[in-house]
Amino acid sequence: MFLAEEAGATVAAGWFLEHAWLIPVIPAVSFAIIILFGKKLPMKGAEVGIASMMAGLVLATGLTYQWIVHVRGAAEAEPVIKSWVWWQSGGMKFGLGQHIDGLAVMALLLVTFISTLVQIYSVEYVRDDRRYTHFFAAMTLFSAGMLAMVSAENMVQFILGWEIMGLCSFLLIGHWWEERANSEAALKAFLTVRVGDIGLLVGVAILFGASGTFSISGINAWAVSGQPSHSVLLWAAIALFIACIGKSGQFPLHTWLPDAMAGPTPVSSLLHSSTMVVAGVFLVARLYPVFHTGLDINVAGQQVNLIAVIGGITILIAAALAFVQNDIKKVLAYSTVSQLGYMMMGLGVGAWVPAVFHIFTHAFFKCCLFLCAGSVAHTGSHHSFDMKNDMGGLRKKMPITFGTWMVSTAALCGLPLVSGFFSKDEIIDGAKHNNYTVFFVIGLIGAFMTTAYMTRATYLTFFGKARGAAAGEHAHADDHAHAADAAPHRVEGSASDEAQRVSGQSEAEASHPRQQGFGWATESPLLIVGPLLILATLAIFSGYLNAAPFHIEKFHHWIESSIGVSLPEAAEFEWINAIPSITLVAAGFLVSLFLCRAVFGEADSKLKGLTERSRLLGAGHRFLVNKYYLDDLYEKVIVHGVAHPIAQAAYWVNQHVIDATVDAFGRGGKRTGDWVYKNIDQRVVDGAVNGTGAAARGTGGALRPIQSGKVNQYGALLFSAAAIGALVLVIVNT
Amino acid sequence: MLVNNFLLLGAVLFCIGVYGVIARKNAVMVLMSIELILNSVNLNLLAFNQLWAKDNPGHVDGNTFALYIIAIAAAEVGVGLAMVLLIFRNRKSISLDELSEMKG
Amino acid sequence: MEFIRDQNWLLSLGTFLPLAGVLFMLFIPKKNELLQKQIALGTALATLGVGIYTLTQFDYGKSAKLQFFASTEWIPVIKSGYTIGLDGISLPMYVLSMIITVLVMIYSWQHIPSPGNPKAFFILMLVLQVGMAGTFVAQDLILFFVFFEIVLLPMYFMIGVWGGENRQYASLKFFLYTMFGSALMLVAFLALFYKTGAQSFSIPYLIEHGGSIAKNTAIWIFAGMFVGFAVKVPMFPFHTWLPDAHTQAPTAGSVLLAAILLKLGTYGFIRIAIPILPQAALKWAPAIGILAVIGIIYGALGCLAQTDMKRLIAFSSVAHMGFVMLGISTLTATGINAALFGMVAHGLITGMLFFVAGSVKERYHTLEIKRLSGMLLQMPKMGWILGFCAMASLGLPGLAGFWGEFPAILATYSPAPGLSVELFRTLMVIAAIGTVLAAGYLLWLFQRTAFGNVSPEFAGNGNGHAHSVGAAANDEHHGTDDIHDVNIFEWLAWTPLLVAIVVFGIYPQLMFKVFDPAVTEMVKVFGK
Amino acid sequence: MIAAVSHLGTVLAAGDFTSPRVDYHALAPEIVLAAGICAVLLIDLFVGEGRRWITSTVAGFVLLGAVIPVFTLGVIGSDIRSMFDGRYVVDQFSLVLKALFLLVGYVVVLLSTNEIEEGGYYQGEYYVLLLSSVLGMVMMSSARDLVSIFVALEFLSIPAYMLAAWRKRDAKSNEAGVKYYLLGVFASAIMLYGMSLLYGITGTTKLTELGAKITATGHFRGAEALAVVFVLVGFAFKVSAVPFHTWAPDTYEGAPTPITAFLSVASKAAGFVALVTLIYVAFPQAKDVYQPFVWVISVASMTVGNLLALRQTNIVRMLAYSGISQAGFILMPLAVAGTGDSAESSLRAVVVYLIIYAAMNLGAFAVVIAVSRKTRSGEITSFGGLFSYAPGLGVLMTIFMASLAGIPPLGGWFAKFGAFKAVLEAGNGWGYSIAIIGAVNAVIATAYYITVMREIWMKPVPDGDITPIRTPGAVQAALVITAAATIVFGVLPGLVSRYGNLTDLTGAFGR
Repeated sequence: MFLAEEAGATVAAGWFLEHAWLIPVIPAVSFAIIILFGKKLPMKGAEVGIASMMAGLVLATGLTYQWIVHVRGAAEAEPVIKSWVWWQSGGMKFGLGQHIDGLAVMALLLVTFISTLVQIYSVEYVRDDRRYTHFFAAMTLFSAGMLAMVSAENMVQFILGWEIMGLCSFLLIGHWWEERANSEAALKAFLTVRVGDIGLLVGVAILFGASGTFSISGINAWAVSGQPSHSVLLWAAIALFIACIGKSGQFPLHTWLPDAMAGPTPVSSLLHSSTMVVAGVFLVARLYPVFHTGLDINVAGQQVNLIAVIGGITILIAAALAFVQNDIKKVLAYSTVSQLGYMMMGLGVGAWVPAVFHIFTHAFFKCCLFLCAGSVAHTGSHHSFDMKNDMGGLRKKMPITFGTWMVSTAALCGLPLVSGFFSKDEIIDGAKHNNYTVFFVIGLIGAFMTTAYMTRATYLTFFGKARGAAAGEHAHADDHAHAADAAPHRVEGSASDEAQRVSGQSEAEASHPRQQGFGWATESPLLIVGPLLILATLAIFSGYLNAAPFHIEKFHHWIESSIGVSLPEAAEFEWINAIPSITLVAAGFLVSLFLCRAVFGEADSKLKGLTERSRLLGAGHRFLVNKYYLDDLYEKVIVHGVAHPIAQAAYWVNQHVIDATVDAFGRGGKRTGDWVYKNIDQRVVDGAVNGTGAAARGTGGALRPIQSGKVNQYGALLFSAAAIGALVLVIVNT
Repeated sequence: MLVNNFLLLGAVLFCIGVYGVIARKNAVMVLMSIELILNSVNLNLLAFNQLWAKDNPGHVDGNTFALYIIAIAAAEVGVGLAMVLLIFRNRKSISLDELSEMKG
Repeated sequence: MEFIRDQNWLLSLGTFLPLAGVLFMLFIPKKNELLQKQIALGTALATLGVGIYTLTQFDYGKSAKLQFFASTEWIPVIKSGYTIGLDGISLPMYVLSMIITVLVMIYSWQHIPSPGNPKAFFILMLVLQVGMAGTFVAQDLILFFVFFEIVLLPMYFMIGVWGGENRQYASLKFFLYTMFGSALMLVAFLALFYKTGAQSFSIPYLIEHGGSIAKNTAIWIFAGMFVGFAVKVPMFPFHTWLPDAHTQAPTAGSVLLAAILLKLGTYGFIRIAIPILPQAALKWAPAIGILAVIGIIYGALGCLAQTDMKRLIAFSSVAHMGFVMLGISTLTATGINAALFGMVAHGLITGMLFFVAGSVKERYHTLEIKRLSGMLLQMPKMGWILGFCAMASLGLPGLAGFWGEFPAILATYSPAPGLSVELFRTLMVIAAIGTVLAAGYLLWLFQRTAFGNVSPEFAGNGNGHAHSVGAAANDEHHGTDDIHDVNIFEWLAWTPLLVAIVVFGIYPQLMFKVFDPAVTEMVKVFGK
Repeated sequence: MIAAVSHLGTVLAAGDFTSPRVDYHALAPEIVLAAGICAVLLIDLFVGEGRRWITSTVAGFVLLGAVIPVFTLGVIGSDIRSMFDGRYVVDQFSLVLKALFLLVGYVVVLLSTNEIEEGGYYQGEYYVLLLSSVLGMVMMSSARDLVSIFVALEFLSIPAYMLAAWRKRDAKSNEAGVKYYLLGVFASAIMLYGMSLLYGITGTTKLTELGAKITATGHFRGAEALAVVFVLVGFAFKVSAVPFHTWAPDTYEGAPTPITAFLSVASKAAGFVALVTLIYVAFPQAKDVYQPFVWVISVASMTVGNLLALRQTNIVRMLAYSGISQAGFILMPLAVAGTGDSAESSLRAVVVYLIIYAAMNLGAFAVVIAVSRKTRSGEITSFGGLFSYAPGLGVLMTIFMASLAGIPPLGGWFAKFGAFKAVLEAGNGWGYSIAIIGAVNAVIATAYYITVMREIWMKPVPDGDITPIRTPGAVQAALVITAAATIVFGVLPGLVSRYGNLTDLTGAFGR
């Protein structure tokens, strides 16, 4: 072993605790195996991936058990830290290792568990994909990266994992890269996140420069020790938070996440809902002392702070956007964004435990929802994700999918007694309890909107009359076939791509003989519904690890040692406080249901086409459909020739501030590049160089007349030079 | 002092010679002008020799030098005239202006 | 400064061995191409063998000291001696130059661009090898200068004879630029010589006595050397020769240029300019830092403007060398370590990218990014290699590129005492932005060329099955019959680089432990 | 009658005439040459038309034979042999240069053999004149008196005039000869006027005494400055320094190429020898005059020479201008020869530069001769694609051009390096300024040297004719010698710098 272990104080703990570092290592190794030999294996490498995930899961379970014991043992549970010197340069050491505490344990368990399920699910879902092996390789590598990150002992290792996840996200979003749209989405995702990474690099540099260590425990201890100047912490916190904004799709860098749905559904469910996107939240939680001190969270009288504000805004705008999506995956994507907003807000208002707990619960039900969507697309809507045109009335055809969907939706909406309720309401309560009234309100509104858009989605998907592919209109379905994965933009795929995908469908059809006149949709096979059932179960019960109403605070106990700062005691739970949220949830459900029945149902209603009739609502609707014009207000403005100053201002802001992230690289950067290259580089700098050469030759030409060829002139020159020289020197020297 | 007159004459001859070299287009004339310069030099040398021989008789450096110059000048002129003849044979003219094939 | 003198014949052998091969080849008729190649490759391998032996003999415990140190009289009149030695700073580059030469030869086995004539081509490569290796072992300013210049002519001919359409302009530009730089450099060396009492040109001696120079004089002398090295690096605004040279050069030339020649400049800074004139370096560091960061951003913008794959890679060199110079400008151990690591990493990665570009050009007869597409469908392996290199080049952790950039950024946060912290922290942030731009253009390149469907122009041939490679690629011929995946020679030439990128990425200590002691020793002057 | 006799007797008795002691060993080279000249003349008389090549062989052997005593003298030791009351001195400085002149002469003979033989010119006379010109140079390196310098100068010039015009029926050659002749004579006339003034001022023609007496009053009198400048002009002309260079391009182009080589190397070197001797022995006091003068002509030569060379299309003309700018570089150290302790290194720099310059420039001309045998053209473009059909010549030309451009590891770099080192050693404004100008010029110079390389390597063959070139043995020998010298001097400058190591000579002039 080339890594020399550092003489670090490591508490003697169980074997699993000591060897948690194995958990990332296993998938990393199996990634190599898949890449090298995957194609030759019977299951094309899938088995390796799944095996490694299961191994990880076993270890993680053991780890969890021992951690619980560990916590029960010690009053103040010490994290189990191991560190090996990886390399050193100029006296500073860069280590690899593990920092195992409640938070890490929770994340490890979560990631291994979800990855296992999703990979099993994928075996069926991406069967016969031309890059089957690549898919599993990337998935496994992703898990390796994520696990390395959550168990990171120091920030360098953290960055390592963080970036690897970014890479995998790029590869998996662009998995079907034959279509330009998909690779564009992948590029957008990577670059947007990368913009955030500036913050990560700078933040880590600041922390290291100021504290002199990369070790997470060290940094946390240092942050609360009171020796660092407040401004250093503030800058570090801001810088790091930029990274979190990018990674966790917070406003204003959220635009990449919906586009990321271009990837295969398992990817969306694993990376872009349950695990990778929470990395930002995780970072805040991980280095909470830095943020808490740096941003003065919970300082008496503080009404707002950066994290809470960003979180809050994200909740609302994302939720609103979810209303107007016709693509089921995008509904879920925006819902994810808004749930991430909840977590951020929770951390922002000092509700650390609920926020982290929300990570935990959210993972299960959101993953389940995505997998349901995938299941629907797989066998229900013929690879289309268009709720309006290709779904509807599927509840009878796909009972299990429907059931699990409903459970998870309930959890997401935070219906009492399911997991979402215990985590989300705690966040909202925390906001109220810590006197962040604004965010308390935002949280409530968010809850209302969540229920509403989920109801809409549910109605469109499972109720009403079967439409489009769901109804078996095959031709109609086919041109959605790839468009489903070509989200967000519907671009015609090329022949070869078509071919390779259809091969995937053909047997799906074969296995589902079509009945005359009605959809061919049926329930998905076991490999798909199995994971759904497991996740749904957890979507209900995972909440009871920390159910305030029943004074269960296990989770809290297991994990609180990771906070690193003393937070105000959480409020005692009273149903009274829960009433507003519950009522709002109910309200949201009813309102939305009513509207949906009216707008989408068979029964005729004057609400139909309201958006077309009422200009006000129409405007609002359009505004949402266009994602607040964040992406394309530009074109709209130009097309309609609106020269209104406000529009101009909005346009400017949108272009140069909000959406500048991608466009700056996409267009602005390119343009600047062109300009600099053409004008500065080629004209000025290069011109100067070539100019001198020309000048030299020019002077040469000017000098040629001297060489006239006439002897007398030569003589004259000779003598005059001599004479002048002599004269000058005579005068000078006498 | 007597010497100055010689020197003056020498200087004058020198200038005339230089003028001739620069102004004359005829090769032979140029040759002659150069001869003028050489003779001005000789004149100088002889004059100076007188000057220095005044306090130590037997000082003959200047005269010797002059003798050498005369001898070598003869050789030079010989070569020069030969060349002039050469040109004349090749192009029936000894005007220097026509000798400007090579320039630039 | 004491030296380790045992086995002092080793470096001379490693440096001049290629000349033996040249001698042989001179007497073998041009017709006998195979034999020519064999001798050339054999010589290069032998040289590499010597290099590896050096690696095994090198005392890593004492890597701060000059080892295999040899010093004999060379030009007594000017007090310049044949002084060579190797320490942790020069060892990696010394060996890298040998490796790259071998790989380039393997690659060129079948890729001799028109007008062919492998004899001359390989002889030039061997001569080049002498120059490169010599520069890294020379411990005497004059000797250094001589080797530094030896590199010039072979590269000039390599570009000018075997290069692209615009080769003559490019080669001339490269030549004159460098001449200009080295002329000033030489004047600076002489001034150094006299200002230290005209005793010796030996670098160790000058390092000891450099302090005796008056501050202002030192600053001027440093300026001279700065221009000389900056042209070679190249730093903004002396970079304009690079894109032309890189784009026009044959693949072998570009690889050597990127992998080794550019490093001569940065190496000069680390080996000569900074240790001898620390005070002047301190004065110049901010300027260097600013220029470096300008280079980072500027190079990236240049890349975004490119439509030609090779030219894009060339511009990316400007950006990456910017990171190297940024590291140097901090004058801290971390920064200079990062710079040294960055030098090697950039050598491996960009060299690799140029290899790929060369092979793509050879198959598609174009490097127009617009026209290329769907490489992954036609040549999956080649495509993924390109993607891999792009990832490495944009500084993905776990691959070599990252360890050049990240520590440089870290070091910039806290530069050597006496440097303006505010300035350098600003530079740090801008440099960090540079990493995003890097990701931008590299992934853009990858997405456009590798992803998507095969453009009809090149469509219509099964991918994979290998065809015979025509040595001379003619540009009119757009047939797709010779579009095939990576062939055996390419595998042989590339695998070592790819492996090295991963290995150094996973375990950078391999290299850091070599030069860290030497650098730490060096920057003691700056109290950091 | 008796009286007359007795009178004569008294004169003899009274006259204290003692015949000067002649050191025949020291004079051996000159004697060998003189004998050789006569020998060649006689052979030329007696051998038939068909066997005239013997003359060239003999001439070659004579030159090599003359080298022998030079070496013996050198080996015997560094004791300075001074004759005729210190007016003719044989010391290491002169020995080194004698050897140089003789060897250059030998190479020129090698180059001439075929040229002259095939040209159908008078071979015997040709070699006679060549030998006498060399003899003049050999004398020049020992001359320490205005008179002997003058005689040596004319001795080496007059044959050169005739050689320049050697191709009798060729108008260009005539023109070359006449221009060279008229301007040469004019220049030496001016020089003589200066000398006469020097003699008038100091009352002596012996350089050492001159050096002692000149500006003995501490400050200049106008005449002295004038005299010094005029004398320098004479040799500035010989070394073709701007603005006294005008003859060079035309003469070089017109003269037979071997002669061009001879002029551009040997007679230039001779001019420098005289300059160095005068500056170091006669004018050490007059540095306020000669330093600025040399500074100006040096800078002018480098710059003008370079800029004009950039424009040339004819290779010989290009080499002429390159020679001018090289002369500028050789003059560079002399511009600070008087200041501080840079005297020694300046002298060394000049001598080393002369030696290396001789090697590489002769080599370049050798290649030009060899190539023009096939292409029959002096245009630079006629070198197009040379590498493709005559790689040997191509590489050699590349070597010589690179060396002239001053690229390590070829001789040229060390020559230039020495010059820079000397001027920087002076450590004053004059030195630094000329160093910078020189550096810039060095870069400009590469531009036109590299155009030749570009033709050789990268351009197509102008007339598709790629029949390989047959280089005659003599020329091959010349190429080998020069190339070897160029490379060796570059890789191991220690060798040449040992011969340039003249520390003991600066003092030696005195005797």
